[in-house]
Amino acid sequence: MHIGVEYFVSVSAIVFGIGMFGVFTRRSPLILLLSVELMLNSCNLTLIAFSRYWGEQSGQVFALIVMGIAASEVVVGLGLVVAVARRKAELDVDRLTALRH
Amino acid sequence: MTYDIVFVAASALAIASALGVVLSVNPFYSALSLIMHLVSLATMYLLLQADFLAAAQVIVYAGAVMIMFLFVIAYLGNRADEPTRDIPLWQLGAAVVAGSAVVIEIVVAVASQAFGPGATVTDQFGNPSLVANSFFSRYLLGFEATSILLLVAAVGAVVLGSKRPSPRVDEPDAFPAPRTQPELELQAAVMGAETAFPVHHVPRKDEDDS
Amino acid sequence: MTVALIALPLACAVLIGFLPLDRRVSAALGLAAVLAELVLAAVAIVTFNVGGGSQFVTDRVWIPNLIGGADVHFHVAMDGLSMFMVALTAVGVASAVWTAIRAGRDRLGLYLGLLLLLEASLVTLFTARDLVLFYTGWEVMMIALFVLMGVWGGARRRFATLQFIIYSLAGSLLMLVAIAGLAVEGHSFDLGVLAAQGRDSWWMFGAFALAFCIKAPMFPLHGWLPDAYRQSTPEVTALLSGVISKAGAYGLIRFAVPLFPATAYHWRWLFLGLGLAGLLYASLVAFRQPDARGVVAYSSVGQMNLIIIGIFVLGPGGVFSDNGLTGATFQMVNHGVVSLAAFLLIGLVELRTGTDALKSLGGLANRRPVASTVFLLAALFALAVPGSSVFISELYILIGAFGEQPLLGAAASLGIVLAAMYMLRWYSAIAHEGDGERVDATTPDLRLSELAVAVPLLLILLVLSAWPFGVMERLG
Amino acid sequence: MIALTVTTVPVSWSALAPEIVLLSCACVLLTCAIFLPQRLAHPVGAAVAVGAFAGAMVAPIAQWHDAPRTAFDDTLRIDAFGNGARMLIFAAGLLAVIVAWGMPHLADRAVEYHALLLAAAAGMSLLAVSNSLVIAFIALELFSIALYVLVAIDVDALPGLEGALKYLVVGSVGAAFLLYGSALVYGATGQFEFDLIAQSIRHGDAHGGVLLLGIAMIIVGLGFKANSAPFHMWTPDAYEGAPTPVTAFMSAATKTVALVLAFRVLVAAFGEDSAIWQDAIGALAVVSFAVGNLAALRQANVKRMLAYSTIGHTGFLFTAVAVHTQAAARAMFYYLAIYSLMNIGAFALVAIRERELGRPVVIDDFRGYAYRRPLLALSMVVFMLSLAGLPPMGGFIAKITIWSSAVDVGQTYLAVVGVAATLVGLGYYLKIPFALVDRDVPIPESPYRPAFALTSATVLATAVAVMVLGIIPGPLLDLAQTASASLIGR
Amino acid sequence: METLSWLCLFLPLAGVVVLALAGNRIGREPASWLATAIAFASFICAAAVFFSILGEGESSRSHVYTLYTWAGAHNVHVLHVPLSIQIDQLSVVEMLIVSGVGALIVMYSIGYMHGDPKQRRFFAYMNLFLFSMLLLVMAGNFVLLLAGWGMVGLSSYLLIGFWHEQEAPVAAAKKAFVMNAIGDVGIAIAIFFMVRDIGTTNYQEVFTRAHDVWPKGSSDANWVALLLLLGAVAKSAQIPLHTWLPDAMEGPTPVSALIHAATMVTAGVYLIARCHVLFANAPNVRTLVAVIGVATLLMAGVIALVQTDIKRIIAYSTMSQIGYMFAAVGVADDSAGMFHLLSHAFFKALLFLGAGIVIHALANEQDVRRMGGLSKVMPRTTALMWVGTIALIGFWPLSKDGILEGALHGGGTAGWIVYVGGLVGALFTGIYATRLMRLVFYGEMSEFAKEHLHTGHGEAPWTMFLPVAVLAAGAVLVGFLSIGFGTTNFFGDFLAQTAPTIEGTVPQDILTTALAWGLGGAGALYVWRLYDDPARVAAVRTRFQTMAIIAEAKFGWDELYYNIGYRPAVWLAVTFDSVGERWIIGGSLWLARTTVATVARATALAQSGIVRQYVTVLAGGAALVAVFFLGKANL
Repeated sequence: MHIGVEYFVSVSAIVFGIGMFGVFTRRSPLILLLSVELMLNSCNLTLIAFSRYWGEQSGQVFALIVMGIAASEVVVGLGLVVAVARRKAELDVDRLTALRH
Repeated sequence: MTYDIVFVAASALAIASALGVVLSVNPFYSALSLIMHLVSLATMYLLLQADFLAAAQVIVYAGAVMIMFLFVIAYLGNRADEPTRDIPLWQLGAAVVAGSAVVIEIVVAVASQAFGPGATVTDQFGNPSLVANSFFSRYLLGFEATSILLLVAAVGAVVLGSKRPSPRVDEPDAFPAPRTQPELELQAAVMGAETAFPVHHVPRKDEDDS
Repeated sequence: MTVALIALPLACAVLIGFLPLDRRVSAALGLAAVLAELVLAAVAIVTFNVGGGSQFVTDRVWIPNLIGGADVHFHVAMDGLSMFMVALTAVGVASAVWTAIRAGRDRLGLYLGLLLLLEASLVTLFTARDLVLFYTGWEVMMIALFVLMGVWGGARRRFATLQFIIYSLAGSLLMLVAIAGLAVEGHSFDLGVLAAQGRDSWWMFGAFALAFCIKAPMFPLHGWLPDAYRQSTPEVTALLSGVISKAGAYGLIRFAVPLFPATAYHWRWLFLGLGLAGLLYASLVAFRQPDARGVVAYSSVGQMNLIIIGIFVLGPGGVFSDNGLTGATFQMVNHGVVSLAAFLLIGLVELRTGTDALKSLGGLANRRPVASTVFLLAALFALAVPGSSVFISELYILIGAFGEQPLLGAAASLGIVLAAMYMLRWYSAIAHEGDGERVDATTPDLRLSELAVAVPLLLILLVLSAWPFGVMERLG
Repeated sequence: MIALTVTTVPVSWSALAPEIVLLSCACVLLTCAIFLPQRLAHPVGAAVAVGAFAGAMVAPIAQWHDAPRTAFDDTLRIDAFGNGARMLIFAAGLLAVIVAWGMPHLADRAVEYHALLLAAAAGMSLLAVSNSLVIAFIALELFSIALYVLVAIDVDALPGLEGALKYLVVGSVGAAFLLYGSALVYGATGQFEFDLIAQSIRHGDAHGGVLLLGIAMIIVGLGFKANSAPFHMWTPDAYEGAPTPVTAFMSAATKTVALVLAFRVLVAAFGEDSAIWQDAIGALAVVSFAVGNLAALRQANVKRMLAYSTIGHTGFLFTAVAVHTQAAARAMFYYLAIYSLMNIGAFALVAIRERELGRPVVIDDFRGYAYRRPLLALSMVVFMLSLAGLPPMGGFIAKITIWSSAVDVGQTYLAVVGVAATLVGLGYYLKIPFALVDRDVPIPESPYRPAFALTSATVLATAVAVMVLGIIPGPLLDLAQTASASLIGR
Repeated sequence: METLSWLCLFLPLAGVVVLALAGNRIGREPASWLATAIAFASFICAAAVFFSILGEGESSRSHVYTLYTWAGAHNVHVLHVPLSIQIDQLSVVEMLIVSGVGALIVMYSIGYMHGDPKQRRFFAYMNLFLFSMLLLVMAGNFVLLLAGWGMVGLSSYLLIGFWHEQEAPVAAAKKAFVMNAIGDVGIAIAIFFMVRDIGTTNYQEVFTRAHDVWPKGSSDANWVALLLLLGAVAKSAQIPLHTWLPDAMEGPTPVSALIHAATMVTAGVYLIARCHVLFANAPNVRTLVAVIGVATLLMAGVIALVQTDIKRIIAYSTMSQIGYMFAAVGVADDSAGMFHLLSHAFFKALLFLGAGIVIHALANEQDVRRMGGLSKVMPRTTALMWVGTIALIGFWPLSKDGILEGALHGGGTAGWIVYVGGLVGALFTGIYATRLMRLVFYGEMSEFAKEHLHTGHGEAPWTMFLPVAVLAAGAVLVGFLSIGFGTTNFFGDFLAQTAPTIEGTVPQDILTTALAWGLGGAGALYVWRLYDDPARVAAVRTRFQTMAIIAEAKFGWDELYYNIGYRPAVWLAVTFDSVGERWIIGGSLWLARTTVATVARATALAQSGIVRQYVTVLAGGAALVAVFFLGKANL
């Protein structure tokens, strides 16, 4: 069999889904962030796969940029988590509901 | 043939480790399995002739970023792992449905598209110089912008991480407004009978222990 | 001329409403303003050239190319109908201002300012010949009313106001959509241009008609009315029923029918039927109201439905019936003045007794000759005693209806009997038999300053009765 | 190993002038922060920021009448459409600076606040002119990250942190959707630049599953930024949690830039599929109408109420996007301008009241306010009426132009739903005027004690602008005309 | 002459205005005298007009004077209503009656209303009535007629309810007004027909063109006549709209004399005479008029037999006499009807005023059983009352048997009905008229009368006495106007053009006169003897038990209307008010409110604050959007 681009994309889709599932189900903000990372990486996989498919680099470049962006999101996210952790007993996004309705 | 085996192995590993990220109780394990995931992705990048990307993935991502994660987890200690995993069933169901819906849609869409074998490329493809080429030609702006982005993120981290230099001084109430609640009456007017509605949210005592 | 009629109250509204003036000063200013407006209106009527069509025209481009090549013009003009509606507005607001000053409303400056703003907006919408300008006047009127009702009203004022505003805007916003559609299709906002194109679109006509029929109000769209009339101050209620309800009828005559003649003709029976139903229904309901305001409120619902009948007696191609339209327009003037008088008088009763519940009133006519006479006259005009101008206008409407369909005319004339029933009940409950529980020998007769509110209105009606032709020929 | 010569593209400074000004000022500020004494921090920061925004304004104004041109190898498209958006953004930033003036819990974060504000504005302005999914994504993330921090900039306030965290989590997911969508579009077309995408769609298959799925996910990402339901749920929390000046800036600028990008990408890149996405956008508009206005009815906290009303207004703006004619673009531009003005004005007034009370403002806090600060109260009435879309306020012209464009292309249903939404909206917009002129509150002896001069001035100015632009909308409409004409012919 | 006519019409109005404006700045007596003077002045004008008409040629006795256009518009298709009066024989006769009798009664009121706190208002109302009534009879078109028609109803409302401190007068006044309003509606609809088919309401055009547009006997012709008849019966208290008249006796006695005896209630007769062309155009309706007249005269006669209130007795006799007039015009003998109207105006006013004197003297007691034997104390009144009674019974003037002769001579079947009914009615008349005299003036004076009677100086002040005397004289003299023993029938000839009599002059046949006299006299004698012994009275009552009960129940009309008219209306009103307003209208609004509120609550609560749910919703929405797009894709 020939491993075409669609296989890669399917894998990335599954990873994307798993990441979403994590965001849906976990209560620890840290793991939420990790799940978001999963999603972004799946996007990267897609980009690179298609870049290979079209045989031109811009996809890869974009992927590279996404890595940077993901990193910075992680930075800010972790900063927030730490700031919250300073002020709340336990880290639980479900308890962060002062703002609602 | 080896290509196929590697792909299967890598993808299987990627998915497994992704599940590990999502399912493992201890965020520490999650982080580790994310590293595993990233590595396996890097393998797939190699399959896709994105050598430079694969390298960057391992070095920058798995190396730097994840380490930062681990630092934070370590810093938070046991408070990092979440108190409970319980989740309302309906929410779980919704999660499964929504997640799988998106996945299935993507798969369906991709499968429906008749992708050919793809462009034939020299094995130069994906090596740093070529990437750099398009990076510094068309996406020069993107490159610069990304650097700014990182700077902003750094500043943000500083802001968030730092303690407040001076205690806050709030001005006294210029003239306290009457706190009787004709609002209720108005609400009743608008809404007919029922009048219950949440008053504004100032953080409740039980919520901050600092 | 027209511009002056609009500008004068607007300027004074800003002056009185927003400058922190002393009560007396703002009262004097407001009074001066409304009187000047009255004079202007009188001058307009006198200098009006009968049979000369639209006059006192001003037409400037206001918003060039608002949408798709359609300019918004500041285009105002007065024909007979507009002129008398403006005059009615001037009279109504003048008496309202005087009542407000006498009753000593708190925050008087703001109150008078809003009344003047209301006047300006009403004059605008009565004289506008451009759809956007008209709509602007229409909504500014709503804004002024919103504050007047919502701030100075009775205990449940907020509810009543909100209901009134939302109900009215439900109509007028749809009308705005229709206006947008008209402009897109007709590439103009000008009434003349669009009317010349003579469109036939059920949804646009429906939107216009809905807006106007809610304001009129046409049965069964009067749900907002009882609360609004009961919760407002007497002078605002008087304006609501005397002048603002006429804006609805005016809109039907000026916009809804001329813009969509064929459609109006096609749907006329809907309006005739609802109008008839509303006339009888409201008259009967008025007969059961427990309070003076309620009686007059529902009676004016009935009258407005009669007017709607007169308007929608249409010939093929949406041509108004001569007698029906004459009657309708004249009835707009008459009923305007009548209900102004009625509600302001009720206000005077409330001032004395603190209530308008009929069961606790009564015996006002004993030892109070002036009050009894004034109330009697108001009641008689309200029940359209034959020979009065109100009677004449009703007669013409009914003649028109009869020409369209004899049964319609005959059935509608039952309204006369019903009107006699509820208005006599109203008058007797207030004036006759022994003193009510809230009335006693010390309850004063009308004072001279109070007569200044009611008597001019009644005089107008008497003059109209003596020479209806004077108004009717200009209206035509 | 063959040596490759890297050929960089010609750098068009004029295209980037605003971003350069903003970012360099931001860097200057951050450098100063090291040795700037605390008490000078706020004045200097504000001054620099004002200067930056003023300077950034220059380029768009100068280039206003230039013909559209692309820069950086087609990744940017400098046209009146983008420049107009830039001006709105900078104006919003300027006002945000003024509103923040003297806010105690921003004062000691003044440098960072202004630096991040400038960075966010830079990102937005880049986004406004971006012509490539790559640049768009970067710019989007740039200002998003700046905003995450800005929301939480008062790190002692738990609401801010909570809002920021929610914003970040949901935002990242939204960004992931946008990114995945871009990837799919790239897969379908092999291009990231809007016009090239359009080309290859024209030559290829406009109905490919991958392409359409990509468009769908891009719409999701943009809908998230434009706080359209059902991607809106972060909005109320973030708006309520954020410091009021930040909320004001977000509500005006984010929405502007999100809508501009949505319009640009959908029209310029996916014009071929307009028949498909216009219905989707219409549906989103309807949902936003419903959710925003209904939920707002129940709010007591003014900021939260305004946040929900923002969601409601997305309905109107998406109406314009769904119509996507030139008239619609023009209407949308006018709407965005007025909307920014009245929202910032309202939030500024809320900020004043917050500082008077030292706690979040609920509607009741405005009871009888008209008898203490008549002018401010009057401006608040103006804002509310304008938000409700009543003449003679600007909101009215915005409504009628948008509705006429909708009726023009036969999407009357959107106008009708808009009517219903407006009616519900009156239910909460009018609460505030009711409270302002509440008669149960006795008239105070000392009615008027001037304070917060600068902010009050802002409020008044915006109110006057909203009203004047409602009565004399001609000039602004002409600007909007130019802007829209530079993007679409018809 | 034109000026005089206008003066005659507008003088009373001027009086109203003056009195209204003067208010209490003018004394009560002066005010009363002013009103009286105005009434007399108006009468003088009327007389002058009458003589100038008399002086003119037979052919040119009809004049139409127009003051200005009252209502209308420049558009020719709009109905044009001139403020015009038509002066001809018919209207001038009515003018004389109204202003003449009116003036006398106003004068009488000076004494009667003396000392009443609202005396000025009373006289203002009286003048208002005179104006309205004159407008009614002088109007030159139907709209003005209707205006006068309604305004007399108004004045009657005001005067019946004059003592509005008590409940009864107010109720009676409302009843009268509403029932008259029904009649007004009838005339109004008739006017609609005219405008639709003829385009004008001026008498002359209408009458000349009626035949062309409404062929004789056609449904439209019948409708018009019927509707006018509706107005007439309402105003003239004929079956079926008669029930308001007895209650109207709650008003002051002069009012009863003027409005409910002499002038207003006979307006129906005037209307039918005025519109004889239209009625000639609808023969069946005209017969109906006759039948209604007969029915009413009989029924009213019977009821009058058992009444005990002096004023109500006279009121029912009025009803019955108007029945005669209707019968006359019903058989197209308009001049006879008008003549009876004329004489009736005199003698009935006479009777009322006489009764007024008695009531005045007896501290406003109206029950005949508490009177008696007054002839000794007030002989002059007794004498005058006798004049009235004789006239009422029909001995002199011969107006009643004039009707009978006319009916017999040219009435056909309807004529026979009228003839027989009229004769029977004559019998009743004799009985109740004499019963009244017998009970009030003769026999034992009752205890009540003994203690309350106060006939100060003489029996009444001269201002009250003089008018009664004049009326008595008039009642006698008027008889000479139409004695037909060979000589000419002046009155008939005078009215010939405007209110034609039966073709050809009626030979006075002695037989009819004899019959009428005989029956009337027999009844009078019978009742005179009967009341010598109360036991026999009781016996008679038991013999005619059922008849008496029915009569005392006034044939149950009031109950009928209460059940089929008032109660359904009220029920409908209540239903509309509770069901329509509260449930349907209010309920729909409540439903809308509550729905919005509930949905709003749900949406707000959905914002749970839990970020994971936010994301879930986002993804769900994304999935939906994606599904939509994939649905459009060609997979």
